[in-house]
Amino acid sequence: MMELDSLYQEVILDHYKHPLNKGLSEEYDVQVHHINPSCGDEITFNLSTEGGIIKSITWDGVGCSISQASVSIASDLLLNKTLEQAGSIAEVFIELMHSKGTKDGDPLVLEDAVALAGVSKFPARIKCALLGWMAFKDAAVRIKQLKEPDTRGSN
Amino acid sequence: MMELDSLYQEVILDHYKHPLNKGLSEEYDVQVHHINPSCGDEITFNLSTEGGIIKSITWDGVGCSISQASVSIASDLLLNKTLEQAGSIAEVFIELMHSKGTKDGDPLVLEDAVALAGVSKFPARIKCALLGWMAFKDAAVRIKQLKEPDTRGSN
Amino acid sequence: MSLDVATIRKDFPIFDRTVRDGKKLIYLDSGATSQKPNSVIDAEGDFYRFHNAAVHRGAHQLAEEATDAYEGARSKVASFLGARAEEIVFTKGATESLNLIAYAMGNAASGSRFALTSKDQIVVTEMEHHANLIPWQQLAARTGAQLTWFEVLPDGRLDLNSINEVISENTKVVALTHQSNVLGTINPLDAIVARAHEVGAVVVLDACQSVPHMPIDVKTLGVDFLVFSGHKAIGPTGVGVLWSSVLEELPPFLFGGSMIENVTMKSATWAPAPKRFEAGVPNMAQAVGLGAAIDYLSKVGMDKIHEHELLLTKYFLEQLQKVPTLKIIGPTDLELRGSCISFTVGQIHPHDLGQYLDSQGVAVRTGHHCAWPLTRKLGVPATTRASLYLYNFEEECDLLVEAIVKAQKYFA
Amino acid sequence: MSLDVATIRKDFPIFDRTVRDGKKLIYLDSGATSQKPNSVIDAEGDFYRFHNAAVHRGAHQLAEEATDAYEGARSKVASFLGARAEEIVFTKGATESLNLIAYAMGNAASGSRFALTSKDQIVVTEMEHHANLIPWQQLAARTGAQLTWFEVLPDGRLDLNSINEVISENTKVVALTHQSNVLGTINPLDAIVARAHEVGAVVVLDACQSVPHMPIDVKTLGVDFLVFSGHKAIGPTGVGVLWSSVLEELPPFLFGGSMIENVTMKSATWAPAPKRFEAGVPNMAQAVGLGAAIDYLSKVGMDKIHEHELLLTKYFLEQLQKVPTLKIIGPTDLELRGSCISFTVGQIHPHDLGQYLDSQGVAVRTGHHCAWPLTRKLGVPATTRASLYLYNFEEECDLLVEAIVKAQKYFA
Ligand SMILES: Cc1ncc(COP(=O)(O)O)c(C=O)c1O
Ligand SMILES: Cc1ncc(COP(=O)(O)O)c(C=O)c1O
Repeated sequence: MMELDSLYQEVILDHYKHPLNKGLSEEYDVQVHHINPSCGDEITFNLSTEGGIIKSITWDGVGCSISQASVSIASDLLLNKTLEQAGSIAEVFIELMHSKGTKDGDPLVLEDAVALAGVSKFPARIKCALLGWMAFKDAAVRIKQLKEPDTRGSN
Repeated sequence: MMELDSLYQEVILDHYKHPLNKGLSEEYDVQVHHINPSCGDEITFNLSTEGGIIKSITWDGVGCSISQASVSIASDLLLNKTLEQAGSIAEVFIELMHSKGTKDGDPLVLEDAVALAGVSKFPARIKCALLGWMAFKDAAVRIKQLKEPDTRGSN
Repeated sequence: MSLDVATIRKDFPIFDRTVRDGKKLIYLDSGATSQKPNSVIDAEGDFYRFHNAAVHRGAHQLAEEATDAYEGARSKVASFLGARAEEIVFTKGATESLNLIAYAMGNAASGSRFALTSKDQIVVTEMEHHANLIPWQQLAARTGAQLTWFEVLPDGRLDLNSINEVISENTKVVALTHQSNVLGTINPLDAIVARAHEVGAVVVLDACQSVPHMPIDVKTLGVDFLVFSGHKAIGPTGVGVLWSSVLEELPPFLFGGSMIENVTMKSATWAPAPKRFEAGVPNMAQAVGLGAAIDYLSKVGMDKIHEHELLLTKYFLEQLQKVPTLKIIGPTDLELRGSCISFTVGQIHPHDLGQYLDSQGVAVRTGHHCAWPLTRKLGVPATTRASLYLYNFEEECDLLVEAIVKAQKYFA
Repeated sequence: MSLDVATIRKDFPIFDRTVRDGKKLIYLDSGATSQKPNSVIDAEGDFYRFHNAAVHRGAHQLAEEATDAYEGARSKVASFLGARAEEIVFTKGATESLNLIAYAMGNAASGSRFALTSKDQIVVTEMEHHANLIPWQQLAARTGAQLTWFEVLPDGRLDLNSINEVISENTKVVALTHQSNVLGTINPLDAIVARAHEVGAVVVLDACQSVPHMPIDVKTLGVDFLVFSGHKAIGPTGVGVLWSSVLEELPPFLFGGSMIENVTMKSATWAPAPKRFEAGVPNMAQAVGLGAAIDYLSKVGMDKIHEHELLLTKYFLEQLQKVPTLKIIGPTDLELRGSCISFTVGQIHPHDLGQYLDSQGVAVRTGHHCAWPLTRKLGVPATTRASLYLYNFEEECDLLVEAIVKAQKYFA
């Protein structure tokens, strides 16, 4: 059971049973909808920012414990971060997921999300853990387009 | 060499070196052109009949000794036969070619063509031996269409 | 049971291995791909070791032997299906077979019975595998034809009530699965084939989940096309079959060597079937391996395999239904079904359940099983599927049930 | 020579057998298909024996292992070609790879760089294998585009004099072979790639006869698509490769499971490359076998193999040209060519010559070699071809020459 317990850590099952920020807010800056084509899991993800800082993340969806816990963790972890900070946390998390069990993850950066480190040993589940984070990345790009219309020049 | 000699019998090499009826007649009832797609061999085949009897076969083409000898033999064997007789001789020959070396062929029916019996042991060469005979079958169908316009009724 | 499963399992080397820290392998995923007996593995290997050469091409002994082996495999497939050798095309799998049919129809000259226009209809069903749905969607999009379908009833059967409207005078193709790879439902063909032929349509049967599991005679079925994959029938990967009685009328799909009659720089003409549909150096070793698979299945006996699977399915259905909150997705009447058994267990997500079962050595498949429109329609975006074959036995069901009960505790 | 051929041959079990009443096998037909080392045969077998499951689908250990093996093979192919794994698609062979490109272009939405109209041109050459000619003829016929070609000079080289007219502003695709499978000619790519890219066309390289025989780096070649077959590169039958740097822009070809993003009854969207191009349960064991083939070739060293073949080709050309009435069809300058050596011998028809050689244990290929327009153009409807590989050696040339001389007497 060792292997399985490293996948389903207590923290994960907790988030799964009591997900944070689940239930879509009525107001949001952008909403995205993501699907996991291999299992059919779906997520809707609302994101709002103020002055570049994430002020609200809410979501809803169906999926396995890993995907549900992962988005729950993300929705909590990324709150009140700037979009840049959140983006780099997401990159760190994505890297951890592709580490094939060779990394533990930095708890100072990833907090509860380090509990998902075990997922990287189960290739079929990496997409589950990434579903919410990919939704976040997508939403972040869109919110930037929305709120920071190209200021770099006139091309 | 046993095997090879059973393929290249003296009769065959003779026909190959001194083919009968090679060179196209200027007059003919039908002319057909056949190709062997696997090796690129080609044959043009002229056929004429009178009152249902084969009066002239001439041909030209490029090909291996088997295909050249086989059409040479056919052009001689089928001459002065009725189309029906020639057709059934062709069927006997085709059957011999598909006999995988189990039959010798009836010399009373096939005459020189029995020398080709060995070809049936070499699957890649069966098409060579059949090239001229297929051209004959095709020409026979066309000559019937030409000379015996459907007399069976008005359908 | 009438099959000597213990003896059969000795022929399948994978059952000698263990999974997840020494656990016995309980393989319940034959619907995705089947395991292979030694005779199949050796047939492929021996082809390379002793007879390897390009078929139909060389004038040397190896080429002759390779051709004999390859064409011998074609004859085996033909007699296995009650067909003639010229009616058998080797493809790389059922997916290619189905795409071949759809693309070849798209290549048909206007006026041909296969040429589709915006007036025509293509009929599928709601329970099709993506491989028997998307090629038809695409053909419809390319030709302007309309795609319609038979719906699936809540109990997992096709709704044939309006068969005469679904298959109309404009229908040119009816494509459907023989056994659903999700529900296990075996579709009643007689009425569908009769109606299709009445309106002049051809019937394409996806037999991926039936050919490996029951005796099949194409003449009795009455369909016009039938496809299956070698790898689901204890054969190698990389080989599939297309059978059809109307190949001669069908234009080619893949273009290249060996499928031609004559070629110039500007155009080409085609060889007769089945060569017309086998461009290039074929998957020779795999076809030969499939021949060995068919020898094996025939020796065991398709009727015995079918009987064995039905008894086993009965047992699985009975035992599974005793598990609280477990729900069978698909018909529970044995008359209507085969051995693909889908279910849900309370609120446990199939991915989690599958993962837990894996930790116990039990291999199942979870998800939409490449039949997403079906699982959506049934309101179960994902299910867990146990699919059985000749090497499975009753005790494996008990272990599955035991593992499910443990999973319920784990995720409680 | 720098290769230890005797040791290499020990790895290829087919050389243990004899042909035609105990004669040693002289295999000079690797251009049609190559022989396989034990490591390749075993890799395929071991996949079935130990790791067989459907990749990308199951949530169990076997499925994970199968996926690792399959994706591992993809990485091996990628690094062999100097490419990235996402740029590699497994097909059933080069013929499918080429048809994939042509059909996918046919599926491109209008406005895409791949969509062809009657204003556009497709350029091929007169020395193409049917597999790199007919798919383009057909695409031209479907789209109304014009098919034009580079001619072949009597010495077997491409006539590039009017390159700027042949490849025009309207050219969208230039498809050509790297090494001719008849003449042995290696085509100069730089000028063609430069001109093609100047006009915005993509270059499709048929590398069937080069990837197995010389080091290849796709970045150095500068082409946009490259294809080859596993079975000509000591790999299994039933597997081929499509490499492309522009896969992301290309629509799919075969439709079915695993290549989708989302599916409803009415329509579907696609997964990113390479998955988008691999519908269905793939040819897993064959891809894994190809991975083992690449390991073997890499261990021997592609530069060494190339050097060995050049030395061998030199010897064959020298010895063959000493035979009275024997004529080499193709360039005799080693700088311009590889190890496919075609020839004619006086008036002896290649079929007869091949048959005689076979009786001596020498396996060659005869005919138009699936490049009929080329042999017609050169006025030799058929040739005899000896094609060499890493396991051939000089004495085999001597035996070939001896057998040819005997054949001359036999048919005199
Ligand atoms: C130059 C060339 N292109 C394409 C092909 C087709 O390859 P395959 O038959 O393996 O698909 C071949 C071999 O037959 C070839 O030599
Ligand atoms: C019913 C059905 N149709 C089609 C397919 C596709 O078969 P393959 O992936 O072998 O091409 C499958 C299996 O995945 C199936 O179960």
